[in-house]
Amino acid sequence: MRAILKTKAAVVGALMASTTMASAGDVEVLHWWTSGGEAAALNVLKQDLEGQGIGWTDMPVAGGGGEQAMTVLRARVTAGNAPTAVQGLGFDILDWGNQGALADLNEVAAKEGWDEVVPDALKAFAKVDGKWVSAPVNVHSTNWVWANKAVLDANGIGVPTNWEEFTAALDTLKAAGITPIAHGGQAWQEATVFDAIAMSVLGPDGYKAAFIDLDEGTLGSDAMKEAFDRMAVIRANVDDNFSGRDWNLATAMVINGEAGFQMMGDWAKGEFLNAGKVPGEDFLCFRFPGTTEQVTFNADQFMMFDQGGSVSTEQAALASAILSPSFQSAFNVVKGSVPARTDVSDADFDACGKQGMKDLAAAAASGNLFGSMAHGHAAPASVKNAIYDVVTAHFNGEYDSQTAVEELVDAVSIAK
Amino acid sequence: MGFLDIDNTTKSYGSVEVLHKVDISIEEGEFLVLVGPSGCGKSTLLNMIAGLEEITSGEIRIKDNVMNGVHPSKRNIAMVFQSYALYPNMTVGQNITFGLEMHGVAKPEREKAMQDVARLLQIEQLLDRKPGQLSGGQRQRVAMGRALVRNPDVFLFDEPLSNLDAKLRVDMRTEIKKLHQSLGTTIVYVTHDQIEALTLSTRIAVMNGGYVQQLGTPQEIYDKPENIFVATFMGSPAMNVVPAVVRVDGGVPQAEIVLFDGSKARLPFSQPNLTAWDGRDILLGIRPEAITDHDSADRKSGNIASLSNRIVVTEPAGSDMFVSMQLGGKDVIARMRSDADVRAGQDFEFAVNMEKAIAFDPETEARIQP
Amino acid sequence: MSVASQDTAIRTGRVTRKLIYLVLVLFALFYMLPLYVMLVNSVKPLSEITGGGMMNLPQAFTLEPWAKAWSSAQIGVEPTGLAPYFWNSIKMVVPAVAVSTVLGALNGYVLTKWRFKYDTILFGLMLFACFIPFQIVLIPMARMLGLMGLAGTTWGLALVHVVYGIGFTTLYFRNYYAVFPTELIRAAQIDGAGFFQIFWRILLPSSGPIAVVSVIWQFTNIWNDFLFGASFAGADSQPMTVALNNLVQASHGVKEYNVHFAGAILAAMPTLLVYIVAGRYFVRGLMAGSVKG
Amino acid sequence: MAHSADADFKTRLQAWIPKLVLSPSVAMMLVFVYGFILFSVYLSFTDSRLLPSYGWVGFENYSKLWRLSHWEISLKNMGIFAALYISICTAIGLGLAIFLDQKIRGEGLLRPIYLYPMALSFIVTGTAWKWFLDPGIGLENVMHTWGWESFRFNWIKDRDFAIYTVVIAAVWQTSGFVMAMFLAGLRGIDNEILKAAQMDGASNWNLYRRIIIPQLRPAFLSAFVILSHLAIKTFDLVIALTGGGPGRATELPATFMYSYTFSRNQMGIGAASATIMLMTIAAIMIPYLYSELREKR
Repeated sequence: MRAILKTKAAVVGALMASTTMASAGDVEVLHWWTSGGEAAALNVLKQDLEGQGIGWTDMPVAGGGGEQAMTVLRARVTAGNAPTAVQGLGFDILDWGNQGALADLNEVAAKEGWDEVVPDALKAFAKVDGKWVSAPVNVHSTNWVWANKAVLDANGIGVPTNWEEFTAALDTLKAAGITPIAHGGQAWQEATVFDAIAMSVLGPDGYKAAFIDLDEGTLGSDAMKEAFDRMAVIRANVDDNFSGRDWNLATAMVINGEAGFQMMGDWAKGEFLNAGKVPGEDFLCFRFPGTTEQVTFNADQFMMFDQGGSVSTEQAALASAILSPSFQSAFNVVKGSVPARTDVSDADFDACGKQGMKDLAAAAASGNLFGSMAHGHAAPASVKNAIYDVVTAHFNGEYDSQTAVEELVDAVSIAK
Repeated sequence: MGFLDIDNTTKSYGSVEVLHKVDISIEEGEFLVLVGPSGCGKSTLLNMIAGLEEITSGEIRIKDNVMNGVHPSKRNIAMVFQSYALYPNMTVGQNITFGLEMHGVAKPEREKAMQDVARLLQIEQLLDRKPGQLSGGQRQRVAMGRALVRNPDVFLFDEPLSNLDAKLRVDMRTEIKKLHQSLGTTIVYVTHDQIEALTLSTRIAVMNGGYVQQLGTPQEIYDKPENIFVATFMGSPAMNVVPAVVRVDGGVPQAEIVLFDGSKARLPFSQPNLTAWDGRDILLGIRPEAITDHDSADRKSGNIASLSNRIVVTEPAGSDMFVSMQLGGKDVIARMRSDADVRAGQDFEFAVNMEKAIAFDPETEARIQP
Repeated sequence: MSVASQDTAIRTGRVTRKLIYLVLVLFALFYMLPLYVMLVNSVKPLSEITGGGMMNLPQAFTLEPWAKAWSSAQIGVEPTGLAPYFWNSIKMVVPAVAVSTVLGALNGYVLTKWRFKYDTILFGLMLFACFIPFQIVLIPMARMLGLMGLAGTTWGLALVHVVYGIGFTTLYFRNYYAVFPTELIRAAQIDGAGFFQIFWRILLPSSGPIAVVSVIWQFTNIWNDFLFGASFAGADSQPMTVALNNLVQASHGVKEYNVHFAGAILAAMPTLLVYIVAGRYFVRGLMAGSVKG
Repeated sequence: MAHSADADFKTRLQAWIPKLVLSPSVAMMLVFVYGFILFSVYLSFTDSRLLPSYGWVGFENYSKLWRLSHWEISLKNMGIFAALYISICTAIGLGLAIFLDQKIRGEGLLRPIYLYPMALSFIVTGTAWKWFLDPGIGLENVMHTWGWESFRFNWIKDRDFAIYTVVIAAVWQTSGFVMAMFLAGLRGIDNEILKAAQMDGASNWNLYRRIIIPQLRPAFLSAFVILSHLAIKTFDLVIALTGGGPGRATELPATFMYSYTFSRNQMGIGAASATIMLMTIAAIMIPYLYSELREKR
């Protein structure tokens, strides 16, 4: 069926000049990086390709952290009109790969030795059945805490290393009339916090059993209840006005000294830098207490959609450009994330970036690198959203911790 | 075969038959009026002639050509509508020539035809106006102009005067009659107004309930109505219909009627075969103008009967004086000269022209044929 | 049926009138509020916005956000501003509105003046079609567009809007033509005019008011559509709403609210203009038939 | 028979033209609406996830759907939202129309102000609304800076009240349009009836209650149909204003369906919810269409 669609589309495409099928020599890229810094970084990639004589047709669709783009992608694939390359995350890539919709990049991967430089945990999301199907751009780690150094210093708080120190710090801030935690009340942000807490409570093995293997015993365990209890503590340290707030507005609260901490992925760093703050001097970045060894990650990649071989060379060139050390460095310095390959020089990165790269390499080596549940790198979208539902309902006071655990088991079983 | 034949034509909507086997044949130059109350099927029949409604069974022929299934524009007919149906966005001139344009008539010829018609109807000064700027009478003329310019075999009029005020209606009525006389065209004209029917037509078809009740000249319809419906529908004030009993006295059939005070009077018929009805109930039909005072009774009549009765109300109406009384338990109207010396409460000697009296069978409501 | 000069038989006292005016003005303020917020904040420098006071008038008036939104804001990898997408929208909206209005007029004409068996059922089906949630047609529609070779084209997008617009346009025209005197059609038939001649010469010249309603309705719906535009447009045919969304939904990075607001007003400008300019005809058109539906 | 076969052909062609003209619209409707509805209903019985797939699973998706508390919440919200939205819009629309019908000076200025929200999508006004309703920067904050310190308006952050903020924004968008419909209806009422009623000594209140409002039945019906269909389709508004939050407090069936079909890769459950939505719409619309279209005959 797909093949028939494709030939038909190709024939029609040849007949109709107005159609936007990516013609040979061009790549059409569907992505949701439309904000200034990201788009500018992507422009580097575009110019690189244009230098090789490959045109870039831009197809930006922002919204919902890529959800909107995924809807568009589905329409495009159903129409037999898939874009050449599509920004993708975690399980979406695997799903499309399993549908047989993605191109085989093994040739270029072998030539450039991707297998040696990309961490295994990441490869799990870039390869389907032993075939490279997408090119990873970066690795975000999500278990960061961001803090306003001046606020911490003023209240005599050091970097907390465990839950007790952390709660003590929260209490101190609260007593000082400062919002302890800046938080944006959106499901994915709550899940991001929950990710880190669950990792610290359950430990790496428990985290894997619960969110990757979806083991009912672990999902319904007392430890999970403890995780929800800690979420309630976080909730108690958030201002009343958190609901619906965008993450960057929460970051601004830390920047302005209205709040002490924010639990957020490494993209938050860009906000600090944009505000003219210096890492280590004005603000601090550290792993969530109790997860110092671990890195939970999500990675942006570009999936290459199979076009019947008509743009293989261009796709290979694009993939190669994405994975080139120079682009990896240039892009990730801007984005706040770290390179997807571990052999890139950290010379251009700031303190937080350097630490991120070091952490990633260490975690990858010690088996402590895990896909983030909150960002769709642990379980498929249906399960991820089912967990979101429970976490966010609990955070908003709809369930107590015991109910939340029960609902979690139930919701995951429906979604599986 | 006539000029326009309506041959055993019926019309049904689904299982409901609204016109029952209508059979009318019209000669060239005739002016046929279809008259009846609303819902009697007269407009449906007209629309069938026009081709705007399909014919369920039977045939309609114009000049011996079967018209069933022929498009309205191919029947060589023209129609004037109740609302005039002037195209609001076109000028009067464009309205008149639209049909010619549609039939592919060249522009110079259209212009000429338009001018001719405009002159005939005296609307030359209106040609550049839009229908919205015209008075009712002017619109009426334009609508007729639009029909005339086509020079059709048959003109169809669908209650064309009912939207005009009383005076204008009378004027236009005369005008239509004049046009018919001078042009000699064949016309089928629908109205619910019996006066229009009587004044305009050469023949009238009175319709009710989807049946043609009577077809005949205006005189026949007025003087010899075939049934009580026709008798009471045509003429104003309506024909008086009074219950009576036939009594034969000396070989002469007489109508025995109850007067206002319960006493009985007898009026001799001029219709000998009513002796067969001796002792039976009938309905006696007498037109108001057949009841007068003795001075103004019809001299040519050979059968003027006297009737003494009490006057209930008098209504002077300019040229006439309407006098009402109780007869056979019904209100009965007499039409007298306007200077008649009558007043309410007076007992009065009426002259009844029994030559014009009509007897109806109360069972079938049909006229008892002489 | 002039809207403005209608004589109302109702008389009201002085105090009542004052109260009425007060209520009317209060509601006007309520309706104006979001537009006010957008306007005021689109002419402030970003620093003033983040400083708080969303209702405050700008201290330092600037048109720079407008210029930036129109011609240099980052929409995709290139800082093109909204301008090119504006023209994409125009290219899609004009044919879609024209075709759906003409089809609606023809359908309304057939359904009122050329009645046939089961025509009401057909109309009922068309009307019901107005009410389906668009999300459910996304996937099958994509497949159909692919099969027809229209995927990712302006024409395909216009087709989608025509398909889901004719229900409404047919409704409007049908209700309008239902009270149009049938005798005029009959007269024209006897005059020898055919189906299209009657439509073109008799009905269409009198359809102004309802055509305005249909055009306004279709124009705003199609212009404001995001779902179909995002899903079925190609890279070179993305409409204004998709670009605006890319501008305001940019995931990571500094949010330039003043530029967002300026962009939002720019994106809304055509529909706003249509409502302001043609609004009076809109009410008149509604009077001329559609509410009788 | 003297008439030519040619004339007959043309006449018959004329009889077919109306149907021919209607046929493209009918064909498009049958394929693109009813075909797609059938397809969607079919999908609700399959194991479709990322893309349509055709493994038959019977009523499994429906039983899963009814087990989801999420779906229950969205249905409950729909009930609250639709009831409030329709009644408030109707009340405001009718009230404004009546007021505006009192020979108001400046009607020409007020009317477009009331009407313009209908011209804007929530992609455009979403941010402004979000700001306005946000206690930190919006109305509450403004009131505080004006000196009314105790003023509280934090519904959008409150799980129990957030759905009402959705109602406010939705009413803002459509009540002006409803006003236009009622105004059109009012202007269509015969003034002589009103004069007669006034002669009969009816007060203004009674005039409206007993004479005018009953005559607006067609406008009420149209308003009800348009509003209920907008209520069921409400989607952009929730996405722009609350994203379904706080928590899941403002989820509606349309957002539920979209999220299950497209974000959660559970197309089967999404299709099942779509089927139930369609059945609900049909339950409202079919009696209405039946009564309306029958009267016309």
